[in-house]
Amino acid sequence: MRKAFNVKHYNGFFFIACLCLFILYSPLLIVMIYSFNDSLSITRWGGVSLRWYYEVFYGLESEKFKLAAWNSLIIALMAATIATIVATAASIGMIRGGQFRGKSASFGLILLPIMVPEIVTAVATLIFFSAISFKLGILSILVAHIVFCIPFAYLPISARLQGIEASYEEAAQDLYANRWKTFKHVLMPIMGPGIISGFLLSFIISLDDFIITNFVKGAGVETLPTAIFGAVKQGIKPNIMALSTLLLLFSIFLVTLSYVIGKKGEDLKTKNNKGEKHEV
Amino acid sequence: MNDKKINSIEVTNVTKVYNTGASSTKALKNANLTIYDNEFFTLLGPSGCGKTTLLRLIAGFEDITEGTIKLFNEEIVNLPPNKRPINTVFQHYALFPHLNVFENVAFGLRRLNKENNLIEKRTMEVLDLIQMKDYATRKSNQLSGGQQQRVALARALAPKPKVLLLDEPLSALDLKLRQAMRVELKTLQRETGITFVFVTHDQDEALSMSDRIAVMSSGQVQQIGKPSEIYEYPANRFVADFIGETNLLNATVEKIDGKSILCRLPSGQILNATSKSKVNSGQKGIISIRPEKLIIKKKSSNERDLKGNLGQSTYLGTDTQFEVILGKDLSLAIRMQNSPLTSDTYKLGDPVFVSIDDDAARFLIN
Amino acid sequence: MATGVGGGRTISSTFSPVKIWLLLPSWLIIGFFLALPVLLMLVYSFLTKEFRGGVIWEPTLAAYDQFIFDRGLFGDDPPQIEWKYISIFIRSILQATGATILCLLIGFPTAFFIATRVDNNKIIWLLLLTVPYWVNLLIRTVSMKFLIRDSGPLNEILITLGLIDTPLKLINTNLAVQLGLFYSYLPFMVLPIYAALERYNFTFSEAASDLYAPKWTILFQILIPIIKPGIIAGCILVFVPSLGAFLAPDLLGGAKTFMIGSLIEDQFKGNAGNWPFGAAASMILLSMVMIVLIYYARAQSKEQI
Amino acid sequence: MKFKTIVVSAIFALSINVANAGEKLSLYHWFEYIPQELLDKFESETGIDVTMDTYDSNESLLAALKAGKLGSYDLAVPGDYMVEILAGEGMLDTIGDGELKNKSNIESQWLDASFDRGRKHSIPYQWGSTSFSVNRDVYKGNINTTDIIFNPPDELKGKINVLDSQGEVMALASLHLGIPQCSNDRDQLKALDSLLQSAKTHWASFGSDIAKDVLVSGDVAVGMIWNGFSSKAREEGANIEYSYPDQGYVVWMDNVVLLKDAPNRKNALIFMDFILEPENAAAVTNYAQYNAGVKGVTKFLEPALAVMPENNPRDGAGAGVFVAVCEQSTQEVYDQMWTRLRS
Repeated sequence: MRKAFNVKHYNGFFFIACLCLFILYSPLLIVMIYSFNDSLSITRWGGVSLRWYYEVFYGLESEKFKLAAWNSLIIALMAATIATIVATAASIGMIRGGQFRGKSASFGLILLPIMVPEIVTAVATLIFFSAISFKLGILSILVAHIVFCIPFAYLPISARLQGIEASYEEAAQDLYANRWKTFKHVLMPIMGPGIISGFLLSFIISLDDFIITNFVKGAGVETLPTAIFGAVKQGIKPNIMALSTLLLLFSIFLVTLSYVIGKKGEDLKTKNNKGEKHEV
Repeated sequence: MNDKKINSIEVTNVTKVYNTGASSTKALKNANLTIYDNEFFTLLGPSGCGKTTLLRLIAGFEDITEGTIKLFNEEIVNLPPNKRPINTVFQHYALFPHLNVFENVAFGLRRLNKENNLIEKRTMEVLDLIQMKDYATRKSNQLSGGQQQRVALARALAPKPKVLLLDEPLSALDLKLRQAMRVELKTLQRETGITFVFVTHDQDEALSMSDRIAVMSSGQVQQIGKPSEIYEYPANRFVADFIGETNLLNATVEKIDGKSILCRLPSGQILNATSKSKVNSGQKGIISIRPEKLIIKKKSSNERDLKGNLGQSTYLGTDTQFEVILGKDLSLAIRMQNSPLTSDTYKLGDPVFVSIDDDAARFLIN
Repeated sequence: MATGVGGGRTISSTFSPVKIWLLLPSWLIIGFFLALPVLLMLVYSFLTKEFRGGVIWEPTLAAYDQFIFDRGLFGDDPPQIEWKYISIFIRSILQATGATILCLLIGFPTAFFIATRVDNNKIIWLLLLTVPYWVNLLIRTVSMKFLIRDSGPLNEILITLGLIDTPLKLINTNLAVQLGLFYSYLPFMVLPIYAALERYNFTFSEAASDLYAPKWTILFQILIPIIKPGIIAGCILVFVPSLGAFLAPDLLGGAKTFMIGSLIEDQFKGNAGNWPFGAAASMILLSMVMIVLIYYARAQSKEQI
Repeated sequence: MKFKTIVVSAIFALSINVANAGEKLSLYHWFEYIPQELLDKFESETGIDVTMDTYDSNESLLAALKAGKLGSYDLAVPGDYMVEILAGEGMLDTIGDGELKNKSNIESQWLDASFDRGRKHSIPYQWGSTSFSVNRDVYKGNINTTDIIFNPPDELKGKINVLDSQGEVMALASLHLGIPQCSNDRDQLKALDSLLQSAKTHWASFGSDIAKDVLVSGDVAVGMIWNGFSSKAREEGANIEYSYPDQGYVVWMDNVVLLKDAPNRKNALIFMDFILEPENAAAVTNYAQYNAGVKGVTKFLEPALAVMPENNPRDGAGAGVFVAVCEQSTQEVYDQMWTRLRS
């Protein structure tokens, strides 16, 4: 096909897409390069070395970062789990509850954490905790995280549920399954992908949160973002660059892994489908 | 009515109202019907007539607004679907996508907490019945439409329900398969001896399979009867029009003569009709005549023959359909079997006579 | 439609009777830990400020008065319109608008480019786009800061290449903040537009091309109007968080000129210590966001009708 | 089910974290102000687990304590005037007589401080000065004047970082104008306001935590800064000179205070005693490069500290002054000015 007549091709869009990637990656690449800088100063190049990676694992601040990473992981895991359970229930109530009074109000309430600007949520939560004498600590972070994770879990789960015909539940109930069995044996497995992506999304959101955590964290409790913020506030240091590089590589690894697994699954599916066609 | 028959399902004065926001819709208005045990019963009607609603009320998927439903003389309105010994074949089958064929069929038995070897035995038995034994380990998305249909059937039959509900189960199949499945369904019903309640908007399906049919329209049951009764003696204008093709003519009762009713058409012509309802002299109503009960002739042999001019004719393979214009805004559709004799005999605009079979015209009061 | 009367059958008899119990946990959690705190903020905004932080439970409009009127250094001049805070809000709106436009200008062609790839390449491009977002927002912002500082790698490279003589002044400028916001929220623009383009039927474009429309006309008169909901969703997803953003202005803007986010933060964590005023600023920000969202929801539901 | 296992173990892990009720100490401290090695030493000597959060100005310490953090920390390290304010707000606990066995180690000149009569709430931590440093590659002229900050020569315009610390900026500006701190004279306050407004146009950024980094990286050429922090910046490669201006400069003393409702009051006192040991006080000084207020530290100090220019005001420099605590009406005007300045 001649390009001039291809409605899917516009001159320059490829260039902009590349520019987009360039803008996204250049800071991270620069940081990655400088993480191998032997010099103490970040502005001068002092040869290649792995000393900052050593520093990440065994340096003075390594204990603090390890603890912070552990806290982050635990909080994200628990917040995402609880938020996913609550959001799954809420999705079923909203999507399968039919029309009821206050439905849009309920929708608004569930999405409120996304709609309220983060800084307002942070300040309001802090003031509220202090007003009810809720002791700031790891628990206060967890509660705040559950709140803002709920809508992020809700959106993919409810989107998935919307695409599932109600007849599956009816069929299950018709076949003598009670409400819980219907959920356990039919609805939950079919909603599976939505629940998983809801969980992952809220997990990442929790892992990434800085502003709200920074306001509601208790004495001496750090998550990875607040610990990093404490370290970079005074300027980025080589060990932070090394840490960032490790985090980047870790996420690239995870993303690639999920891509490969997803692709394998797809291949398997198409193979089976092809096999079927031959027999029929 | 035949007293030997056992009542399987009794629907009494059932009304269903849907509330959607501010507005409410009456999906069923005071519906009454009785379905006998071991019967192939069909709910027939156009979309939106309330037949699916009625089915869902029997299954228990909807709350009833008014009235009662009994299953073998027991009130079931307050039972949830999982407590009713009734199973459903869904329109799009609703086979659980995450389970294989075996587990789909075994689902109901498992929920009834049957023993494992019993479940296996019964499941394979049902799969065998529908000739799907070899597909037990397939996932539902690896089956063709017809296969899915059979599995859905097997799944609903496996727990041995007292009544099987089928919600337009053939609508998603192509024509050939649909016709084959009609025979199979009918056979299955006879073999299992289970009451089938079948919902469809397809009159051919209804007429060919059912023991009895309930024709429904706008939330009301219009007529209940055997297929032939429904076709030959429609209770009202709606049934006559909905089942098969028909000519509907306004008419006034001129004279009642035993079974035969003499009616006058607006054009002044007189027709001989019968009716199942009580009619009085001078009553206005409608006459329904099936196109195949009319014959076109070039010459009149009977004073009651109607005179007109030939309009469009449409060749339909076995038949040809003619239009005869009787007067202003008054025409008849006539269907005649094709034979070498009839072809090309008639031309557009020819003056013709239409003779009506005895006992072909039905006078309907509404 | 065989299901007929009663609209879509999304009502499930299985779960509809217990919907209240299913919804209750989310209502309670969000209601108690977010709606209530926001209401408390609303109440605080009408209270008297306590010296050195905190509130005194005496109702007053002082916080809103301070927002709108300038009564001089000593609080006894005749009131004049106070432009300082209004201009912070206007500046924030402009800043967020700038970031939204930047995201749109780069995000739309990118989304279009990705959506027109074959399936496999699509996934790779999408992954490439989202991988950086697995790295903490803080690190990304700080990396950006490191890159564009006066004596940072960007300037060094440009000078070495001979493209510029004096370092580009990027850090502590509005452009840097916009760049940071762009960097923070770009996927929020690309993904909805991409999703809309995925549903877009390119035969519309071909039909227009068949009817003698030049390519750019097709883009602006056919494609963009059809996928408009996706574009608007993307714009809102970028604009709203940009409005209250805190990190990018703080780290890249040098915190010299306040944005709404830093203004609020300063009332509770920084030097200012004026809680009612911070609460009032929060409420004004919140109502602005709500107006945008309600307007969007209205437009959305109109479109559906 | 795997998922269940993960959740259960997570809950378990969390409960361990919460239930780990060993001896603890919770510190609220300035950033980059105490060597990690010293904390490690404390932990190994006493078995008390130290957790530390940091702040970057006296005012943000106050704000955080006001906003619900009081009761979570045992100790904080406010500057002189903030000790007085915190005490006035009732946020400090009183150290009883004899509760600190090393109290006698405090240098006599600091034993009775104007901001904490009789040292009822605090012990000295470090003292030093606040002024500014100039990059000598950029500017070679006279730097012994506060004009550098408030009325900069052209070379330095737009290349100035100012501490995000109301008290110190106000004090330095008052010195520049030659007016008393906390003056309630309207004309003087107006002059102060217009000075700040005009100076602001030449400032590039506000920030305390970045104060060293911006000088090292060359982002700015002038930075308002604390003397020890400036010498660290110099050691990290910045060609800067710390100024002791003719108009005077700010002196300060940071103090370890016992916070009210301290969850581990006993351990807090142990830490205070620990800091009052000359060897430990010297370790802080060696790290932060200010001056300890404890007797007998000299033999533990690195010799270079004594001669470093940041610690030795030149002859002819103006006097050092503490930041004054203003009365409420003046402070409210200051707050107003500060808000105008920052936004």
